[in-house]
Amino acid sequence: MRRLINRRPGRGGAFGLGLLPFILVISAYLYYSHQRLEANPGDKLLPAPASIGAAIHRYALEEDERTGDYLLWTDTRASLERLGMGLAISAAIGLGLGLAIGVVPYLRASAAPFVAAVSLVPPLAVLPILFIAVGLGELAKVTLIVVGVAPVIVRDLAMRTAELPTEQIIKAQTLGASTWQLVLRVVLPQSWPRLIDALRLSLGSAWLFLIAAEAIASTEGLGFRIFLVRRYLAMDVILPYVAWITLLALAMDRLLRLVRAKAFAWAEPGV
Amino acid sequence: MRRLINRRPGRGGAFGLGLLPFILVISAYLYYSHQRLEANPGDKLLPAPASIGAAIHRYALEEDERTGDYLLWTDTRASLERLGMGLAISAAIGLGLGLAIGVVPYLRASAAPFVAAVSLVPPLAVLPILFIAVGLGELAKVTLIVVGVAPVIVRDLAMRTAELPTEQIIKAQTLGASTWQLVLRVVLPQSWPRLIDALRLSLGSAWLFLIAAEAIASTEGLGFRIFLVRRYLAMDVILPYVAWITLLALAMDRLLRLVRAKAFAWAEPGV
Amino acid sequence: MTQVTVKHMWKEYGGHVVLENVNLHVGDHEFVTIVGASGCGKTTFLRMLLGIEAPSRGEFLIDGRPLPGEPGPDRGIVFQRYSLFPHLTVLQNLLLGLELKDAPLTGRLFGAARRRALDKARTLLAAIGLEAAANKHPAQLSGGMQQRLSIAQSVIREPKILLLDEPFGALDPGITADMHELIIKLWNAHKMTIFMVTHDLKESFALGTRLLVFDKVRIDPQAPEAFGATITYNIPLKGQRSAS
Amino acid sequence: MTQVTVKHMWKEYGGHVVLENVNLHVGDHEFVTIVGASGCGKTTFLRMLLGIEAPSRGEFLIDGRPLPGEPGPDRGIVFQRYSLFPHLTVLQNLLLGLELKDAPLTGRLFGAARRRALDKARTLLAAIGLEAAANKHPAQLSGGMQQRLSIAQSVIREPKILLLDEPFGALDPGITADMHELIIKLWNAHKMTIFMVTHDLKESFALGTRLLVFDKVRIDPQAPEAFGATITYNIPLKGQRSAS
Amino acid sequence: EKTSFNMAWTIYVGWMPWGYAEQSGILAKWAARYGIKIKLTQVNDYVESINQYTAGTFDACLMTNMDMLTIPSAGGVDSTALIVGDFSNGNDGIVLKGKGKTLKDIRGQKVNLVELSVSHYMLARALGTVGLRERDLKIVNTSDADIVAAFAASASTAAVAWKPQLSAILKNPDAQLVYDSSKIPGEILDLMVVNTATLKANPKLGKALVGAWYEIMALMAKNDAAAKAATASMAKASGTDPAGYAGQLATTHLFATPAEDYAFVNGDALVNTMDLVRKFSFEHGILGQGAASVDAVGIQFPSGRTLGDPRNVKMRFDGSFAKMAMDGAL
Ligand SMILES: Nc1ncnc2c1ncn2[C@@H]1O[C@H](COP(=O)(O)OP(=O)(O)OP(=O)(O)O)[C@@H](O)[C@H]1O
Ligand SMILES: Nc1ncnc2c1ncn2[C@@H]1O[C@H](COP(=O)(O)OP(=O)(O)OP(=O)(O)O)[C@@H](O)[C@H]1O
Ligand SMILES: [Mg+2]
Ligand SMILES: [Mg+2]
Repeated sequence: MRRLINRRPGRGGAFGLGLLPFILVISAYLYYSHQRLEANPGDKLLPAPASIGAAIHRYALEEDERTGDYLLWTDTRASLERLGMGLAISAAIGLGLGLAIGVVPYLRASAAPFVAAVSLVPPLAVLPILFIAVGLGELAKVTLIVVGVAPVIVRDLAMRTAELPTEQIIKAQTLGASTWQLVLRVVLPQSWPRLIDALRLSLGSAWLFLIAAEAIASTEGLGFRIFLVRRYLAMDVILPYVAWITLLALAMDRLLRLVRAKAFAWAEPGV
Repeated sequence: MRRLINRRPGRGGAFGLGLLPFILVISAYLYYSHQRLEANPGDKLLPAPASIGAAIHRYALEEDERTGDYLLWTDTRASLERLGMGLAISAAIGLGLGLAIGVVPYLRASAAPFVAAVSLVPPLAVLPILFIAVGLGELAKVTLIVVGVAPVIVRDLAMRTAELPTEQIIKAQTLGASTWQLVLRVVLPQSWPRLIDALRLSLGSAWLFLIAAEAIASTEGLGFRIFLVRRYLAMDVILPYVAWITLLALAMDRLLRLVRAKAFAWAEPGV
Repeated sequence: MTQVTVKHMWKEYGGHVVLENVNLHVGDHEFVTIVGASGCGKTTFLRMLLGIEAPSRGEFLIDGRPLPGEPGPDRGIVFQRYSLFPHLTVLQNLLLGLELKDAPLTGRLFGAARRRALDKARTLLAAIGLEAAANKHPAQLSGGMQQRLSIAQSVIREPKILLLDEPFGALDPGITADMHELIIKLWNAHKMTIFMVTHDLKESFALGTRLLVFDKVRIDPQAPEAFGATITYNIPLKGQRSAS
Repeated sequence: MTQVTVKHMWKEYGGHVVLENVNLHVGDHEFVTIVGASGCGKTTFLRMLLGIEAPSRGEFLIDGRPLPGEPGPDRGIVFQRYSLFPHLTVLQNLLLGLELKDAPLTGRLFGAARRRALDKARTLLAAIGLEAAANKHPAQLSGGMQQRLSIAQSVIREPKILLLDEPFGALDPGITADMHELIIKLWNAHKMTIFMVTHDLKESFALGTRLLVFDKVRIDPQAPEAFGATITYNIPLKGQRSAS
Repeated sequence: EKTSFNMAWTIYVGWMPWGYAEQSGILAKWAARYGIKIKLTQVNDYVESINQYTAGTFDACLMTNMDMLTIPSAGGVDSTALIVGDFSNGNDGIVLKGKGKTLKDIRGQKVNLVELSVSHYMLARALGTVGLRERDLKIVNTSDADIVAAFAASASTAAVAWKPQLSAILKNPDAQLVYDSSKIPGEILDLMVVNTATLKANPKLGKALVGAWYEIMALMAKNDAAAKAATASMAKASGTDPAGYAGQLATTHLFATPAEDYAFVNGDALVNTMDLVRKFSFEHGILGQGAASVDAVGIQFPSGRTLGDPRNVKMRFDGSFAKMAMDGAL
């Protein structure tokens, strides 16, 4: 018998093992759902697969009578636009401010404590001020994502920029680099893969803030729909929406990983 | 003129620079607050410092008539207990599962994809199921924190455990280590500082989930109080509560950093 | 008594033949030094001895029995780097092997057992001249000190076979002389069989009782990966055995 | 024409005196090798020449003028490790110095200027025997290749002074001979002044035109940090200048 | 036999007496009289409290008549409105920005409100009075926790809310109340809802709850020092001062005696109200996806009349316990 640590499943085995917990969770769901529906056929908490299927059909494949839209797709588009915009702005802020803080000691002294404090302010508690500052429209939702995500990215990039070996920074200066050239040719190019890592780590909270923002005031979006139908406990809609959000988040995560591996092969650990 | 990158502020200068953005934000607040109060003396959005002071006095230094408590302190205690418990449980799960996933290939194949998916499920969207499962008591609040935070810690620790140099793992085996001994003497001790890092990174979202949980079901706590007075737009109470939460979070962050530096000096980058 | 036997052993990765038809017999208490061009499979050979890589074909025997498929306390290893435990002090790094042996459950020793283990570790620590650094962590040691500790660590459980993969490659030249002395001392004290890969031919002659040269005998310029290396020279040396 | 002059220079960290009363004059196109015990302040001395550390007392002059307080293109440096840019290919690593010189705003060259720079970089690349690896990233190179590239990188802007801090300490012994040849070739081609710290006395004699030995002249056993090291020997050597 | 019961409550003007009932020991006293225990859980998120009741976590819960129909009853949980505590009599309102505006001006505006809630219902009713329809404006679903701040934002121009948020909104110098629930008295009801099966099996629960409720109603009606102390405590618990709470009470029509409650549930007005509510709910798709018609869910009244499918009665109004209280039979 070899040690547990030295035993590895084959490819097929690994795939099956990976599927196992999902199958278990789905089975548990089916069991409890069946039990509850036996007791009360109208139960809404754990709807039967058929009800969920019907709900998916209604939301993804049928036009909504009131608006003429396919709700799932309008919701998805609205949410992804907000999320994309929020992440893009956060990335821009994170890169700009994070690099500046990491590179320029005066800026670091001035901005680092403030960013550390801001990153710990619970954004949902100061919403009223946010509304006054940016209104209630799309901007508010994007801003909430940015407020929630950007400080974390700034801190991460500042830390990782400061971690660049001093030898590199000195070497660049002996090659005649000005501060600007140093940022442009040495620091920035090495920050891209780190930015991708930071974005991947922030995906979860970005979705969280998106959903929170859509729950506050909106007329479409995945988070909006979930909160709307929660008013009548329509778990048959909520559950597929949650699964869909998770799938989208996973896909974005994989995509970012792929981009990193392809575009910044030099930064992959294995090279 | 030396390059920007080579110029460093002195100690006093750095302190002053660090204070600067805080002073700017406070000044901006005072300016806008004054403007709004000129226009409408009843404005509650940006209350005057005096109103905030009065609210702090009421909540921190006067007994509540109804309960005989000092509200700020009862709220703080309740929230910190929940947060502490949530973080402790998350840390325990993160350490146990993360290590196991990082060390045992069979477990990794089985659990890693599931944990990756679960860490991206937005917990706020599946609240009803969560509450059915664990009830609405203290457990619910702690559970929400755990559900939000633990998967991230598990992933982080699993990744960092897998990053341990293979040479170490092989060396330990040539010293006769069983899988259990390997975990106990090689992997676990090296995970503590990493766990502290992971906890520090999760602090922000832990507070977020705490506040969300308290807004849904509780009778005391910092998040509950903010929720309660938000309906009256009582920013004179909300703002000091938010500042207090930020301060607590910062203190916890510093404390964790200190513990890491003192207890795990061998893992500090500078050594 | 340790005998290592390799019979008609091949190692391939996919279509890439790394080693072909390797045959070898090594007797007890030999000091085998291995040289060869970069990439010719020296490390791969050690990895197979260690049990973390399996031969594609052929047999790999220790004392007539097939090699276990995983590392164990009968075969010690010294890597070029990274094999110390950063969270343990110098003394604890040495102690670890003894603790793992006698405390299967807790991995720690107490009372008299601990004192006995400490004595043994301290003796070895003195032998490598690191007593003064007993309570430091690896990161606080110089490269040479780290490698001395690493060697001591890998002999404390008295393995039958000790594997060294370019153990002095990362060290300052001035320090290697001390290291040679240390390794010979330990080899004689513990009577084990040593396999050491090195890039330095002088070193291999100075230390070894047997020199193995790995090289390709057949080369296809169109397909450099079609043929692997094998042992082209197997030279018995006088070595330092007499010094014992 | 480069003259380096040091007058009554002291360096202290808090109460810890590292260097005391150092005096030195080095003329044009010298190859200065520096040896001394570990921790005696050799690296500190190079850091001051580089401008990232200031002397506590005394003067440090280049061509009669005080040393600038920060690194610049007139003084190149080769560290033991880490000084290549991992995101740039071998060729881009070489090109960088030229691009930074001629493109202050974009840090990149285009058209004819780029072609000229490429020619220069390729010539140097050929000189260090890395043409075949031109498009690889540093992580894909062996230690010796990395260090060759690092040396070439630091001379491409033709610094007046080149600083080397144990540049071969992390390399396999076999490779250092090639490196010696390379560094002498570049030194002769670019006519710069070299300061090289080494642990290897043989190396220091073989390469230098002047050998500096750093050592403490006064020692207080109660307070080892009370006195610093200084230049105890300053020996002119024949060196390899004749080879030029 | 079940002797311990769980009940959820939410902070809201008409439900604060429940908090007081627990705090003052009145509820425990009545429960003890019938040999049972009643555990009150404060749930801050109103919808979550109903969801939990529907899922079976609670035996009793407080909610409006419309939410009762669309959540537990449409979810197949047979429920009984044990007590009709009050109806909104100006507690819900429609607010526009701009002094002097009237309801008609709402046309074409974006209206912030909690979609599918009683606010939405009242808006639909209000629009009907001026010949407008929902498609003449745009509804922006806004959480009740954030609606005050949302209205304060310069871009927003209209909101529908209930108190206390409504009061906070009206503090805005620009805010104009253009419609409120006093125009539709008796349509927005705040109910004490109990699981029908549980109530049938345990009439003691009903008796204890009703007894405690009307004891507090009587106490509050006296207007003496004890009453003042009680309302002051409720005010504090809801995060405001006695004046603020009095302002909320003024627009809430509490049924002070069981007789009023009894009369109300036996009246015709309630049937008409529920007919309006179920039609609204059906049109907005919140009677559940199984609801093929407006009649899917049956609603039964003490008078014996039913609305909708009589074989699928899931929502019941009950006067029998009020009658007992009236007769002093508790
Ligand atoms: N896991 C693997 N998968 C595929 N090929 C491998 C693997 N491990 C080693 N190789 C290949 O096997 C060959 C031999 O590698 P090995 O590391 O044994 O060489 P070496 O003799 O130790 O070289 P060096 O002197 O550079 O350390 C190399 O061509 C290498 O690319
Ligand atoms: N920033 C600093 N602060 C305090 N002390 C320092 C600092 N830098 C170096 N020292 C001290 O100065 C002394 C000289 O260090 P230096 O690195 O110059 O030695 P060295 O001669 O290069 O040694 P080695 O051969 O080990 O590289 C050491 O005792 C070191 O601890
Ligand atoms: Mg090798
Ligand atoms: Mg040095």
